[in-house]
Order: sequence, then structure tokens, then C-alpha cells
Amino acid sequence: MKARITVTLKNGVLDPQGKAIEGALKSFGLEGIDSVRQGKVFDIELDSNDPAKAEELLKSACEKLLANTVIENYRVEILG
Amino acid sequence: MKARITVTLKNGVLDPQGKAIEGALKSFGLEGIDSVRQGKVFDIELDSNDPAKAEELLKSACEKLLANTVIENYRVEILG
Amino acid sequence: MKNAIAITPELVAQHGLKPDEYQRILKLIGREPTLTELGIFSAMWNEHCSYKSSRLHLKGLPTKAPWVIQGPGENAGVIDIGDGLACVFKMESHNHPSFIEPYQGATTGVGGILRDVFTMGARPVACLNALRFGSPDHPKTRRLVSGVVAGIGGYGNSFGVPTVGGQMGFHSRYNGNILVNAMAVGIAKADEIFYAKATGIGNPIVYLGSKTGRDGIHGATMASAAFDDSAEEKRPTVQVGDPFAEKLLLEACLELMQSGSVIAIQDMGAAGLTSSAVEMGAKGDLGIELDLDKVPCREEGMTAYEMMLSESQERMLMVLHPAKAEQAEAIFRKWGLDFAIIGKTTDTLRFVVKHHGETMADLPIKELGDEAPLYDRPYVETPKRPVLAPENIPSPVSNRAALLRLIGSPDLASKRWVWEQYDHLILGNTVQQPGGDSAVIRIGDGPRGLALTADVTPRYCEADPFEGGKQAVAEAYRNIISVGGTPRAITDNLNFGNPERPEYMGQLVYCIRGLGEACRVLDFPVVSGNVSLYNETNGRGILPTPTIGGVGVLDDVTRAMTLAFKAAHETIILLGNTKGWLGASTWLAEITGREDGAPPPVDLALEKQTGELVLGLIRDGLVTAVHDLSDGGLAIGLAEMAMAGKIGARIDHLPPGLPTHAALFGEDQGRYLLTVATNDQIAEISRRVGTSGSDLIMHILGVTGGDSLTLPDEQPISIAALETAHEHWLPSYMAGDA
Amino acid sequence: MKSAVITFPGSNREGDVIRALRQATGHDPVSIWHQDADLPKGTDLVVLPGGFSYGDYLRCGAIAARAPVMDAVRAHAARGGLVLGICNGFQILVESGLLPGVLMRNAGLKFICKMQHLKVGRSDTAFTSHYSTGDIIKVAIAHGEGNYVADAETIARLEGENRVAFRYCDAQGDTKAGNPNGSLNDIAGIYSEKLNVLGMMPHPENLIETLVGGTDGRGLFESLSAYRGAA
Ligand SMILES: Nc1ncnc2c1ncn2[C@@H]1O[C@H](COP(=O)(O)OP(=O)(O)O)[C@@H](O)[C@H]1O
Ligand SMILES: [Mg+2]
Repeated sequence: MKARITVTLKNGVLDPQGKAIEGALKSFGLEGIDSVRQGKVFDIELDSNDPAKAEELLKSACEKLLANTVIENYRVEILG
Repeated sequence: MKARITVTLKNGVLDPQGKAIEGALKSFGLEGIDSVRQGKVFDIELDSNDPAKAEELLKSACEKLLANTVIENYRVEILG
Repeated sequence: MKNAIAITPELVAQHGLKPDEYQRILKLIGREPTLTELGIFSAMWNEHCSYKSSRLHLKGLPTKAPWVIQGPGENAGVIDIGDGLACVFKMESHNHPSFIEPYQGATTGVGGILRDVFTMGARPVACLNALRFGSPDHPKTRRLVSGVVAGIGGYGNSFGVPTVGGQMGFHSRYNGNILVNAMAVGIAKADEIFYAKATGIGNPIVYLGSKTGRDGIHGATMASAAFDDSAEEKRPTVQVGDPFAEKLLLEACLELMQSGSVIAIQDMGAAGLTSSAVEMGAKGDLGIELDLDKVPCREEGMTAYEMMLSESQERMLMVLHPAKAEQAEAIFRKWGLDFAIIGKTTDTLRFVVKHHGETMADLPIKELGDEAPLYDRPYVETPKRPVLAPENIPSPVSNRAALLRLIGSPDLASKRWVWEQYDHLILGNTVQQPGGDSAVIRIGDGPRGLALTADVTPRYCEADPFEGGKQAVAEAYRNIISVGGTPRAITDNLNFGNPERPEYMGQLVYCIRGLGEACRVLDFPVVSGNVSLYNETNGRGILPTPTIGGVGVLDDVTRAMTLAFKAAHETIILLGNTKGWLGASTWLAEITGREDGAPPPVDLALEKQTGELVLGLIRDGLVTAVHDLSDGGLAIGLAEMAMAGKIGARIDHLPPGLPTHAALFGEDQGRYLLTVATNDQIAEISRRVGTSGSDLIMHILGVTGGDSLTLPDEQPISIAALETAHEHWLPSYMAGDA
Repeated sequence: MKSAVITFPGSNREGDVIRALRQATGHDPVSIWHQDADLPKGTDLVVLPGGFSYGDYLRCGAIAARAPVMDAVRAHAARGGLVLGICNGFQILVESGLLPGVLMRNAGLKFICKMQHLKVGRSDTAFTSHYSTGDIIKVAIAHGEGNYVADAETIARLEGENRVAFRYCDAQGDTKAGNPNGSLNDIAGIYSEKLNVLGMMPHPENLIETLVGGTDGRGLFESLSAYRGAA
């Protein structure tokens, strides 16, 4: 089973990385880019066959480790 | 218009961070983890209303900067 | 001006203002404040900005000396260090944010203190940090240590300033409230210091740096969010640091200052635009008018309230010479930073804030600061503890075992795991890296240098706030002396519990008295500082922790002294009086599990005589190594010198008349270990001690040599075994194995 | 020996390398701003200093590698001019394609600053003539992403062409034991094919004085100072 976790910054939280990338893209003359926000993905391969259980465990992994829930949101997708 | 770019490490490229997270997840009792690979997402807002043009623009952003194509793959999704 | 929102008692309370404080506001302005005004008052009158609980007592601290250029009251303290140069430094806490989000809390703490230093025109040359965590076995501790250390490194390393020293300790009283105190040190020309005081009427007020977002608008936001339908999810109250932006801000500010266009400058720290603008105006007896439409914003639809209270990082406010505004803007554009003229100075002594053509605030500028509440809060003195007689505390283990245990205990174990994550070498001037008594950095190409240290022993402060306060200053003094520096001035970071509880207020009051007393006697004034109150865990205050950041000057860094044993066959001398003081000692806590007893007293007059004598010995080349004694006493001091030099020692004599363990592990104050190469030099030292006219005594303990440390009547302990014990604990704890 | 040091936004060890070059050559290198399009005429050596260019956001060195001045650096290298990239400079060289491979997060996932021993790979280059092959020198490291990774083919080529400039080792010269960051083959620095471009993670510029840690880094700058053009 595969799963993907996507962790993104909450709205309104400063994203220095996104800001620097945005600036760089603009300076390369790539017109039409308004804003960039950077996040993380984790692609996970699992042995398990129980999607519900896997999802629950991955959520707890997000809470404990993968996401900094003070400033980040996360999403768990079981890709089957 | 909004778009999301996902940049992931190519197969076979060593991912120290992914490895570390893998170890940590195992220690949370998440059984049957085969592997974790970490990647990046960029959430981008664009001026344009032309999905084809936007996609082209973003592909060139990936080639020029956002992905290191020696070790990374990228995917562009136009979210509308 | 119209009040769109009724100011209810709930709203007042949510802004942290007491009913009588609100009455004071009503009296001051003669009408109900607008929401924006209420926010401004809450920011200016909170504990952090107004020092309302501590101000009265801080007045007692000595702040003057012939070398002090600027004492407390500006962004940082400034002292003259000779050669036309000044040292600018300050320490500040970021305790609560670091507990909520350790990485970002620590980074923004470091960023804030660096800004305080370069706002004054100084280029930062070093950082230090003093950290207090909960008990190692508390489930949160490991994650907090790892996040805080990574955050401090993450900011300083990228900004490009070496982090050269600090302190780190553990105690269950910090379980729910860790301490993160960061200190920054900079160098400027003594006659080119910049201040916050605005001058001239009609001069432009310029906003520089990063854009303003809704960062760190604390509990108050929740209150205001209800009135703002654009408010989205519950906003996080932590800010994110951007060391890259700050590095650019530093370079741009220093370039701008060089260009001669800056009249006044103030960084936007706590209470952001509000406190920076009010301070610039109030100090210069001028009014300030701001047009918030001009403020560069990161988010859409920000209200005046939000802009005035935002704590977005990496921002500055300046008053510029109008003729030079264009040149200034060019410098900022070059560094890719925002630059906007957002207001002007006026002759009205009013603080006026406009937004969308409406006046959102119109307040008397001087009174915002001057009329802030001032409390003489009730306090009680901590009851005196009995002095423990060493004879009554037998040792349950051998001294050899005790030494190995102590040297590997959380508080005394090597902090290499921490400082190896800090770039302590950048700038190429780190003469003594972390691991010694003080860090030593060279200034420019030398020969002048600085000795830097951060110290406090919270368990002494808990046992006796007055003596503990004295001791914190004395230890900083001693650490500077030990490397051959002349102690010059301190910055203090007073971390205490809830001042509304008389016992914690008493700790604050007596610690401050102790600090003041020590500063006076040691001629070691306070030039900057910070107070952090309401630090508590489960309703119980933290250990009282007045962290002292000490700065000393070395005329010639090539003559700096280190603690490492230098060669075999050198004589080891203990200077200072030993009574075997076990009360409140590390030995007592680690080996017997007791934390009672009165702490060791500090004889300040003797401290000064001893310090001056040691400085003379270093200056005259009579000693080869110097180390002051602190936690763990004589045995730990010897072990540290042996490990640093990879040379052993044999100790044959201890101060007489004491149980051996008390002589070895007692924490009597004012003591140094010295090594001496020749008999003539020993005779000269003995002569100087004899004629010092005080009660100072010295003991010849033994000689250096071999590859182990041998204590009286004990099997030798190999240096390798000491090192293993010393270096093992922290890395294995962090790896989750301990 | 005419040298130029490039400053990118976020560079922070440019002062350290300028000092090292000044001490070795007796004069100051020229400072170049990242937006400059050209290098001064007659430049022999271009240095990309350490730091966190653009905050090291995205990937270390990625944004700086695309700065205007990098075209001039590429042209300079193509002409056989000397290029030295230290730490972030190495990361920029790799991102700009002037050197192969990538620098990933340290295996321990932590920033490491400490004294570090290196083994000198060869002493017949413009950068190392003042060392002997196999010398063990002590310099500093200070990086979070110095874990050198390349595909097997690239590594084989680097090794086959003797292009590993420095390897991490311990005080006794044991490379495996001294590897601080997980780099493949304990690689601390590599040369370009023509040996005129050197990228290295460690900081020789911080080891030029007895007072501040030691002088083992001086050899590199003295080698460069003695360099008199491609023979
Ligand atoms: N958080 C830290 N950051 C940097 N250096 C630290 C830190 N904690 C401890 N150190 C370093 O470890 C050494 C020992 O610290 P400490 O035991 O507090 O010394 P002392 O007893 O001389 O005050 C000092 O050189 C100090 O600078
Ligand atoms: Mg000491």
C-alpha cells in the first residue's frame, strides 16, 4: 500500500523559502507568477492492507513528527 | 489560477531525511513501513487564465530552478 | 474618530489589562479608546514593554562606570573597549514561544537580539545562549532540546555570526516552562552609535525590511477576530524567523548608517510598530503620525489593529534625513528589501495612526510610556535555609565513583553536542571556542579581544535569592578573569515566576538586590537586560533564574589564558578558601538526591581581591593554566583541566580538616585552580597571596602528569574514562538511549 | 595572482576568505556583486565563499547558481581560469553544473561545526602545490548539507581520474572513521576534469593562524598565491 502525506504551512505563516523562490523566479523573467508557498511531501510504502488503520497511524505520525501543527497543516492520502 | 508542483527524488537517490523519518515512524509502532521518501511541493498562484500557457511556464520554472533534474523528478498540476 | 467596536470589560481583560489599568486609560485620554488604541495600550503596558512589576526594583542596579557609553534604556548596552571601539550587547528571553514551537521560538529569539545590537550601529561578532530545560526524563524534554538547539544554530549559522558560548541545565521546575535566553555582542566605533531618539519636525519615518503579516498577534487577536469577518482559521501565535532577510537587513542598515542618512533607528521587536514608533517619538519629545496605507503588508485586508500589533520579524523603523531618502531607498532596493515612508515626525506630541483616511488612534505619546502602571507588588523574603555541616553528610559512594557520576550528569556533562551544531568559527576570530571558562574572540585583526560568558546557578537562587543573585554575577566575573579578561559590564536576563505571588516577587526582589550588590563591589555594571515573568509550570514557578551575560576586555588576545593542563610536572595550586560547602551543591543533588541547605555565600570584597590577583598572575606570565571552580567543586575543576589538556594529575593534599568528599565536591565560592611551572614562580605567587592583605589562602594540591587523575586515597581514573563519562551523556540522551 | 571573491545575498564567509587571500598574496582580492555580469580583466582565481546564499532555501546553492555573475564564472572556468568554491560555494558549483554530483543533508541530519582532518588527494594542482600527496591536515567544517552523493559512474570517474581533492579522515588518516557527514568515498572536495575548478566543503580559510585553531589551511592559499598560470 502507498500513502502520501502533504504538509503545508498554515495561511498567514511567513514562508521565507517560498518568498525567496518567488523572488528568484521573477528575476529569471518568468512573468505571471504571483506567489509561491513551499511545503513537503512524504511518500510512504506500507505492507499493511488495512487502509483505515494505516490512515490512523499516519495521522498520529503527522501529529507527533511529520508536521509542526503549530504552523503547519497536513493531509494524509492512502493511494492504495 | 492555482497550480501545484511536486518535486520528488528519483529512484535510487539516497534520501537521508527520508531514512531518518522511516526510522522514527517505525519507532511509533507503524508496522510494515517499507520506505519513506521526502519531497517538496510548491503551491503557486498565477496571473494567467490559460492553463496550457501556465503549464508551460511552470515546466520551465522546474527545469530552470525548482527541480535539480539530476536527482529529482517533478510534476505540474494546474488546479484551476 | 469613531468607535466601531464597544470596549467591553471582557475585551479589556482579553487585552491583559486590569480594570484599574483601564480606568487609568480613560482618565488619560478622557474618552473610550478605539479598538486600535486599546491594542496599543495593551502592548505598551504589558509586563514585557513596561516592566511594571520590576521597574521599581531595577532602579537599584548600578549602571554606571567610566567605560559605560550607554546603560539600560536603549536597544542594547554600550561600553568603551579602547582603540576608539565600543562593544554593544544585550540578552533577551524567548521562553514561551520556544516552549510552544522550539525551533521557531529559538530562531526568532536569536533574530530579535541580533537586531537589537545592529540597530545601534554595531556589527554582530558573537552570540551566546543560556538554556534551561525540564527534567531529562520528562517526555517533552528531548524534543525541546533538539528543536531549540537546531533553531539557535539555524538562525546564527545562516546570519553568519559565531555562537561561542552559553549554558545549559536541566531541572524538573522547567518541565512546563523552558528558558531560552539569547545574547548578542557587536562592535561599533565608539563615536558612531545610533539611538532611537527622533529629532526634527516633519522628517520621514521609514519602514524597512520584511513585510508585515499577522504574526504573533497574541490572545488579543482572538478578541479582534470576532469583529473581522475576513479572519480565517485561528491564527498561530508563533512567528517564523528568516535569517536570510535579517542578514540582508544588517548589511543594508550598516550601509545606510555609513551614508549619514539615519537620524534615529529602532527595531520592531515586541509590540512591533507600536512600541518602536512610540519610543522614537517619546524619546525625542516629538509626535509621530503614521499612515498605515503605506505599510508593506504580506497579507490582504490587514486592519490597523493588526498592523499596530503585528510582531512580524526582520523589520526596522528609521527617521531619515529628508534629503537623503532617495539614496537610502537605493541601498534598500539593492539588498532586495522593502522600503516605505509611512509617516512623519510632528510637533504635537501625539501618536496618530491613520488608515484608509480615517484616524484610528490619537494618543498622547509621552504618556503611553511614562504613565504606564508601576507596581510595588507585595513580596516576602525566601526563608533562610540552615547551613549544612559537611561532617553530617556522609558520602554514600567512593569519591572516584562520585566524580565519574558527576562529570557525566546532565548539568555537568559536555555540551559539545550543542555547540557543534553552532557555527562557532565563522569570522575567523574565535580564539577560545566553547568548552572553556569564557569564550574569547579577537576584535578585527587584534590584538584586542573580548571575553564572553553566560552564567547563573538557579538552585542557589532558589535556596537564597540574594546570595544566588550575587553568585551569578560573581561567577561571570570569575569566568572572565580565568581567561585573562578584565570584567567590564553585564547584561541580565531575569527569568522568574508570577510576580503577583509574593514568594516569587520576593525571589525577584532579592535576586536583583544580590545582583546589584555584586555589580557594585565588583565594578561590573549592568548596561542592558530583560525581564521575563510569569514563568511557571503547573502553577509552580520555575527556579529563579537571573541569567548574567558578562563581557570582559583583553588588551592582547595572544595572551589569553586557558584551563587545559599544559605540561607534566607542573604544580597545581588552589587559590581561595575551602570550607567544604555541600549545601545546595551539585554533589548533594546528584549523589544523595537532596536539594536542601543554604547555598555557599559569596564574599564580594575577597572575590575582587582574588580576581585582581589572578589577573596579575596571568598578565605577568606566572601561571600556565587557570580555571575557576563552580558546579561540582574542586574535583570537577581538576577533571576538566585534565581532559582539556589530555594530561593527568596526582593530588596529594587537600584543604585540611574536612571530610575528603566535602573538600573535593564542596562549592565554596571565589576559588581558582592554577598550574605553575617553576618553584620561583610558586614562591612569587605565594608572596603575592601573603601580601594581598586579605584572608586569601592558597594550597599546593599536587602535580600534573601521566594519563590519569589520582585523587587522595583513590584508584587512578584514566582521562579516557573521564572523557567517556563526560562526552557520552548528552549525545546518547538525544539519540534516545539514555 | 589576481583574485576575485563573489558575494551573493546571504554569503557570510566572504570576509574570512578575503582575509586568507590577503595574508597569502599580500593584497586584497576584488569583491564582486552577484548581479555583476563580468569579472575584472585578468582575474586568475574566482572564489565562491561560504554562507547561506538566498538562505539556502529550495536547495543549497540553487538560486545563487543561476545568478547573473555565474555565466561569467562558467566562461572563466571554460578558459581554464581557476575557480574555488568553499562550502556554499561548492554547493553552488554543483548546482551550476561546473562540478558533478550533489550535496545532501548530513547523514546525522544536523549542522556540524568542528575541527576536521582531511587527507590531501594530490599535490600537483594549482590549489595544493604547497601540500604533499597524502598529507593529513586539520581544518574546520561548518555545514548542514555536505553529504556528497553522485551515481556510481560519476564516482568511478572521479576516482579513476584522481579528482578527489580531499577526503575526510581522523587524526591518524583513517578515512572511514573520520567521515562526519556520510559523503560517498569520504569525499570532502573534488576537482573538475581540467583540475582548474575545486569545490570543497571544509573551510581552509578559517585555519590560517596559530591563534585561531592552526595554520593547516594556509597551504591552499599559498599554493594559489604561487600559481603562475597554466604551465
Ligand atoms: N547552550 C550552549 N551553547 C554554547 N556553548 C555552551 C552551551 N552550554 C554550555 N556551553 C559551553 O560549555 C562550557 C561549559 O559550560 P559551563 O559548565 O556553564 O561553564 P562554567 O562552569 O565555566 O560557566 C562553556 O564553555 C560553555 O560556553
Ligand atoms: Mg568556569
